[in-house]
Amino acid sequence: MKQEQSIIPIDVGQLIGSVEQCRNEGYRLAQIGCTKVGDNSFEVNYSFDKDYVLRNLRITVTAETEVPSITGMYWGAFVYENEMHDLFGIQVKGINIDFKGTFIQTAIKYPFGVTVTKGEKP
Amino acid sequence: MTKQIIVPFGPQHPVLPEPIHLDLVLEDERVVDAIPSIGYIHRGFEKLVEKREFTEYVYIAERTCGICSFIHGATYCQGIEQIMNIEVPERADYLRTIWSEYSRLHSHLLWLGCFADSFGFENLFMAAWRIRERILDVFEQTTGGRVIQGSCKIGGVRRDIANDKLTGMSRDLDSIQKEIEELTTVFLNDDTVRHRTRNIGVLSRDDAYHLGAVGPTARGSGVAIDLRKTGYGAYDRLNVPVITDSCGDCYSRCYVRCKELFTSIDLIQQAITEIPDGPIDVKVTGSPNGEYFMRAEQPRGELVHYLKGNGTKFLVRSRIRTPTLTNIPPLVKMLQGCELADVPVIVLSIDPCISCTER
Amino acid sequence: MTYLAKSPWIVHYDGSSCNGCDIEVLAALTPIYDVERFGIVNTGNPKHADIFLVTGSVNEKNREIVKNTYDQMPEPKVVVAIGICAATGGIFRECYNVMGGIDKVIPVDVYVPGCAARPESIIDGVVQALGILEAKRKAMNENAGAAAKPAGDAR
Amino acid sequence: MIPEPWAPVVNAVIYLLLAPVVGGLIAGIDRKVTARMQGRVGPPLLQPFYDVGKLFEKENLVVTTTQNFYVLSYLVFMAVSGALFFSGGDMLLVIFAFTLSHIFLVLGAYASYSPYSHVGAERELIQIIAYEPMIIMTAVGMYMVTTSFYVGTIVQSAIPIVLYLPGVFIGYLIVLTIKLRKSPFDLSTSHHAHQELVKGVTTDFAGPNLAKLEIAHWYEYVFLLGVVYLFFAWNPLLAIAAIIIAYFLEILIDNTTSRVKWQMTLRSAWLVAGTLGIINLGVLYYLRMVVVP
Amino acid sequence: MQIVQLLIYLILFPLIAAVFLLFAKKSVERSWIVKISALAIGVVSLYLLVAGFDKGLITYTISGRIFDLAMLVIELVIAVYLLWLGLRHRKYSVVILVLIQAALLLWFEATYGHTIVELPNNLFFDQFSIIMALIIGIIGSLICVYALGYMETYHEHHKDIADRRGMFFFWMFVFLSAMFGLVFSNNLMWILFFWEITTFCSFILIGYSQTAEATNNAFLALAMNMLGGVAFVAALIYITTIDPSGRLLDLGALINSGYAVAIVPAVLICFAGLTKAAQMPFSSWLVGAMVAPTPVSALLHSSTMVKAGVYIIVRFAPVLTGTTEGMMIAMVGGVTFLLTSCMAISQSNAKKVLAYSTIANLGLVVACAGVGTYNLMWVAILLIIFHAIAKSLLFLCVGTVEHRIGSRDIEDMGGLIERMPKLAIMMFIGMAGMFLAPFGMIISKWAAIEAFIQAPFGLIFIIILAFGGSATLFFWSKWMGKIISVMRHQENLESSIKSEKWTVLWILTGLVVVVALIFPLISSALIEPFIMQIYGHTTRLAEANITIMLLMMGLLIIMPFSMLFQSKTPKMAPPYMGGMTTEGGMRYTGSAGVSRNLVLSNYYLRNYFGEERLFMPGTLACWGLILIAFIMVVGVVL
Amino acid sequence: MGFFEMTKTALKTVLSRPVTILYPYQPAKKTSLTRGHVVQDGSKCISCSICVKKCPSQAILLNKEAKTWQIDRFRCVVCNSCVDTCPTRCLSMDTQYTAPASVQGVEVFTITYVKPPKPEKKEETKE
Repeated sequence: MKQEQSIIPIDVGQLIGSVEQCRNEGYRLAQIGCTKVGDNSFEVNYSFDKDYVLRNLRITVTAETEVPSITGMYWGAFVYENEMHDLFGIQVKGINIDFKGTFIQTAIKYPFGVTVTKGEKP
Repeated sequence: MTKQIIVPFGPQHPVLPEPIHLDLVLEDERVVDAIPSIGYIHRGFEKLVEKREFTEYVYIAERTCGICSFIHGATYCQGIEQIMNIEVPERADYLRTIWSEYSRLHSHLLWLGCFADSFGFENLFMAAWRIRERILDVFEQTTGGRVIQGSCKIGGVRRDIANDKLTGMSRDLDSIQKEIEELTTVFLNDDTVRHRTRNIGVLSRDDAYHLGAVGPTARGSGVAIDLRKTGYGAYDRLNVPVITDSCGDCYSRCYVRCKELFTSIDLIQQAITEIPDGPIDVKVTGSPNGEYFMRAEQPRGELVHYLKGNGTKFLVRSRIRTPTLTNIPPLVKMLQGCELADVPVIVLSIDPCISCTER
Repeated sequence: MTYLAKSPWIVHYDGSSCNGCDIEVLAALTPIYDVERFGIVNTGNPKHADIFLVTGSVNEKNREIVKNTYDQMPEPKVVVAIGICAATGGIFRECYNVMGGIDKVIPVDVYVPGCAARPESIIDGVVQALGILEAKRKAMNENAGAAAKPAGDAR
Repeated sequence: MIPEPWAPVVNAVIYLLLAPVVGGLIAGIDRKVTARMQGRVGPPLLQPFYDVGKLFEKENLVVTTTQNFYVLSYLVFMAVSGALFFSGGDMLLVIFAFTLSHIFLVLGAYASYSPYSHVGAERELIQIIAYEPMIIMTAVGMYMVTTSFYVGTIVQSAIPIVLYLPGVFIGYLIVLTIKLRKSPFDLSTSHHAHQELVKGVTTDFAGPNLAKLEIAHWYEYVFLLGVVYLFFAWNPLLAIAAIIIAYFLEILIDNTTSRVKWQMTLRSAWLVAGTLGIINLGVLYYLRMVVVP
Repeated sequence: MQIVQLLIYLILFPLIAAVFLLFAKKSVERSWIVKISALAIGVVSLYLLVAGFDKGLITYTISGRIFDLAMLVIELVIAVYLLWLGLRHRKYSVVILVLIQAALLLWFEATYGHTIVELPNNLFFDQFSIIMALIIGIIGSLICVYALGYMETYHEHHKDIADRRGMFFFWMFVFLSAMFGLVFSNNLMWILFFWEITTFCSFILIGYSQTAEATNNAFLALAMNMLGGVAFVAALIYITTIDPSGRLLDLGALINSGYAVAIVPAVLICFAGLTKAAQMPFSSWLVGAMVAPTPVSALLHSSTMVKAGVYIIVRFAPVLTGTTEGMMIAMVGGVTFLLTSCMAISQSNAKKVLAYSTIANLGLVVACAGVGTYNLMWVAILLIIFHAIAKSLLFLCVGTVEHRIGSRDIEDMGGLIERMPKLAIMMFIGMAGMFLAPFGMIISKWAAIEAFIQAPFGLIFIIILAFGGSATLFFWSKWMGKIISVMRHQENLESSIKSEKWTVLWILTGLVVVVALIFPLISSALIEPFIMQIYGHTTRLAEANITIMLLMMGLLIIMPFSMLFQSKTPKMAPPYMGGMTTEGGMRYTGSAGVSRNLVLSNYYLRNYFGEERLFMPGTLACWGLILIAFIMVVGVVL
Repeated sequence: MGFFEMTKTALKTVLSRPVTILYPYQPAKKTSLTRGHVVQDGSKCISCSICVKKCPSQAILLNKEAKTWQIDRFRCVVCNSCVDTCPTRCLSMDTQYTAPASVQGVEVFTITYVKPPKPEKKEETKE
């Protein structure tokens, strides 16, 4: 059985508005996750759930793009946003609890910012 | 005029089975500030998808966590199956469900033990773990592993359970149920336990929903989220009641888990009755191309495996969002204003699984 | 046999493990296995412990913790690395944040293999560690004697 | 209790020599029974002695050398208070010496300036203030029944003390739970480590220092159970049985309750024990002073 | 030399020294005057002990008409001055009280001035007086010497406060003189006069810094003490109303005159004593008085002046014995002891803790005296002695510490054992003296329990003592723990302390230990004869217990030497911090990468033992008790 | 809603026999499926190296020249993957777990398999 889910690509600029809309419609934040999709380019999925229907807002950013924080609408988003910063090197602006890179400390800075294929040492 | 005590709580701390650090700022024993710090277990194995074929990655996915190992493996497999449009044999679905529910039993019993330990009830801890051993025995008898089962694979399961064994398990569950009843009575009725759990770490329904609480943490606050209702595996063919409680304190979360033990036993019994005969796996060919957010109900709550493949044997991304990660913001809220003695109780009330959280 | 071998107290730290070995260590304390039969007590406090059980591998952030915990244990002490992650990094060996086994940070005396290591295996490992503990105590006493003597002579 | 001048001294010496043995055995039985209550086999009976022996074999690891002094003082004064008790001395004096020794323990914990010891020390102090009134009331109750504060006189009294002091006795049992560091009142340190405070007051003691603490606890056990004896002193056999039952009860309570918080500890000790004690003493006082003057 | 000469000398000599000090402008001159006078006073006090301990009660006749007049004039001058000050600072409660008192005095003088015959025994002297004289003469003069150095540093630290040291020492010595006068006077008129002088000294010295807070608290103290003063005057008027010849103004005669006559003045004067001893409804003035320079707190507000309050109650104890009024007064003391001990838990200001502890201990003395059996009387006197020594030591230590670390907050005294080892040990001994066996206060507590149990309704007090005593234990131990905790890398701050301060501190520390060691001697030489003379029988200490106490003290003294015999040097390790790395022992990097300093504070349990929680119930209860006492007195009058 | 809810259980437990398995004196708990350690039958190994490829934690090394098959017990996750995929069933899972050791080492098996006349060596593909 397939679970219902949709992916809506949006611009970074629309992010806050769209998230606000989700919040007003009574969605809860399920997760925020990033995927590296090309050199210096990342997809960020903001997943919202309501009645087991998953709505994903997708923005595509580069490491230089400053992504606005959605912690204003979803207080708990700081865990994901800190993770985004620590693992992918995506700059998030205005996190309510900013760990400044110490949320998940790694031996290599922004480990997911590089792609390693089999056989290579990270 | 505030007189503060700073207690570095963890990461090495006997009450915490897993390392998490809290900077506790106390006034007398009241916690005025509790800032968590994680990352002590971060391994970064999500990145191993770039080095391991997606079929082998099952072994890694199920080592996300040693407590709900099976569910991680199954969720990963189901995600890949969704991308690749593989129909899994019905018996495999049922077996996955049975093992998942055993995992839930195992996890909840383990949690009950640790929870009892967090408020200093050693005997209760021992009692819970004594019952848990019986669940582990079932695991070992059916999969060969006590905590890491390794019985799930893409396209089905690796081992079947003989039908007479299933009947034996069903009988066994009856006696386990009796023991669990005795155990949960203590958790739910004992005055000293209630003293330590009632009105401790209260999370309102609204907070629970908007801070992203999932699983028993959310259900204890009256938010009825249970991903089993989406009907993955064999859950669409079984009757899954959602247990909720409205108080939102540690007691409620404990209550939800206690009652879920019985739900799980009931689900296993249903599954054992209904399980059809047939093959347990299908052959998998090709590589996944596409993406899917596979969500499942782990003992701790909603688990999300986001998988993205590009048609090669190596996935582009596996992103595991575990329930504990999203339960951390509610935890931070709950810890404010509690007592030092409540800290372990509250921390454990969300059933933190740090090794999942940090991956 | 000295008292040391009859009363090994343990402290447990969970490194970057999947939690599997970790709960098996706890399971070893519970009624079915009951390591208290050997006088083993899970003190949870390095200052009281003789045996340091580590599960899981070492990563960037817990390296210091493992080392500090080890340093705070009074001599004689032994380290038991439980599970293959603690021995070599195991299946997560190639992860970017895994430095490898516990022996990268502190000397390990006994490795307990398994994924996850079974409680029986952990008991075996601890029993094996007792012998090493005893040897270490002898060495410590001899060293202390040797160190004290020249100082005494010098005066 | 032979009325020869050396009897008290002999008793004291016997206590000093035997109490650690008896106390250690009690601790061993305690651990064994606890294990059995949890469905386990449990450690050997002599395990506490092995533990202490082991601790003496270990290196002395300290945060500050002053810890050694406090621990030694704790041990010495604990032994002194017990010896005073068993030599038939003044109960109040015994209690004061007993308190003094605990203050040394608390100071030892403070000395290390470690967060866990510190909080442990604060909690230990809360415990002391929780049980202190009840212990004094116990002594006063004994006086009201036997008109003597001297243990030597009390023990020779043919009066069934416990019948006059049932409330005080129950109060004392509650306090005993605190003193034996048993759940629900094992706030400052507990026998099993899984506590928010690690090991509380004893966190930063290691090796021989910890061993001394342990021996001091043994002295303490014997002394505290000795007080239970006094309640039943008119019949030694009954007294021994009472001690065994009381101790078993403590173990059972330990195994059937969770740890409560300090507020609850203070409240239950001051309100429950206090009320029981006060009512009991009040009634006794009324009978003694007013009805039968 | 005749003893009476000694008494007069002790009363007058400080006065002369005071006058000299008023005119000594150079600090060197002042220093010498203070030191020499202190020595002279101390030596004479000691001589008084040697000369008079075996004499028993002796009374002396001083032809005193001229004195009476002088006293009245001085009192009126003070009243006018206070009136002016009260109006200036808009403290109308003070104005009203001054007016009432002055009016009563003038009316009294006008009505009875001619009827009162000259009392034969204006001065008297017994063992209790010796004890009080020793406290005043030795501890008081030591504090004055200490004040020399203290005030110098005080003005270095507080540049904004006008340097009025000449005046300061003037009043300190006037106060000493008044205290001697108070304890040697047998004439209630005289006692009242000296009583008012001490109130006035206290008022002036509390307000020394002339800040708004100091002034307010000075007036608070003044108002409350004047309330007592009014009651005192009322007592005098009542006495003379009964016997216009004023023969009962003789303290001894009054006490021996029996319940019916003595109880009314006794209650009134005890009420005055309660205000002076800062018992519960009036406890706030003593807490407020802590703004005064520390030697003032040590001298006036712990070891001597407030003792005058309990002194007078102890004097009246034989009258109170077995009466409901006495019980009520005792209960005020008991409630005060319990509640202020609890309140001390919630305080972190060292001087406030000391203040509350002082109030509590005075409460205990009041309770003992109020019940007033012979062995409780014994306890009360013992308490006065031990408390005076240990508390003055603690005050002086706190003062010294405050000047070195710039704070009088207990939390800032962490690790004092390293920063000021000698001082920390002194404080340690001082505190041990306050609550640990086998030091003084615990001996008294012990004796109190044994005494209360034989007294009517003593059980109430035993219970109060059990609970209050454990609260006492809590706040002292946590403070003690604070100073002895070893924080690493601290510099030594002791070098700048002046030698005269050291001398004073060492003497006091020695006294704490020595007095605890020789208290059986003190008891048999001074206290027991005194009790004997009043009650006809006296407390006897059990010899075995004394031996054990002495053994314990010996053990306590030799225990620290165990530190010298450590066979191997132990290995040092940082404290357990959950595995976190500590930098330099005190810092660690916590969550969010923030470097945190390890801060450990004591518990204050404000929600349970806070002033705001306990003060009102206590005040109400004590007012209630006092009211009952007054109602009963009114019943007697009618 | 009661005090001492645990009392019954505790008293029952104290009177019944402990559930403890006295492990070193009694045999360990085991089932026929228990995954203990992998053993290799050298006589059946065709050196196909599928096990090497399929091992998720690269614990197996095959040296075709030296004719050795070695396994690092301190890397092996005992997942049964090699056993499942071995075409000749030369690998099997023993129920006895690997004993603890003070030094890590690899366990070396010699391959004694003699190629049958028809040499067949094909590179295994993932499909």
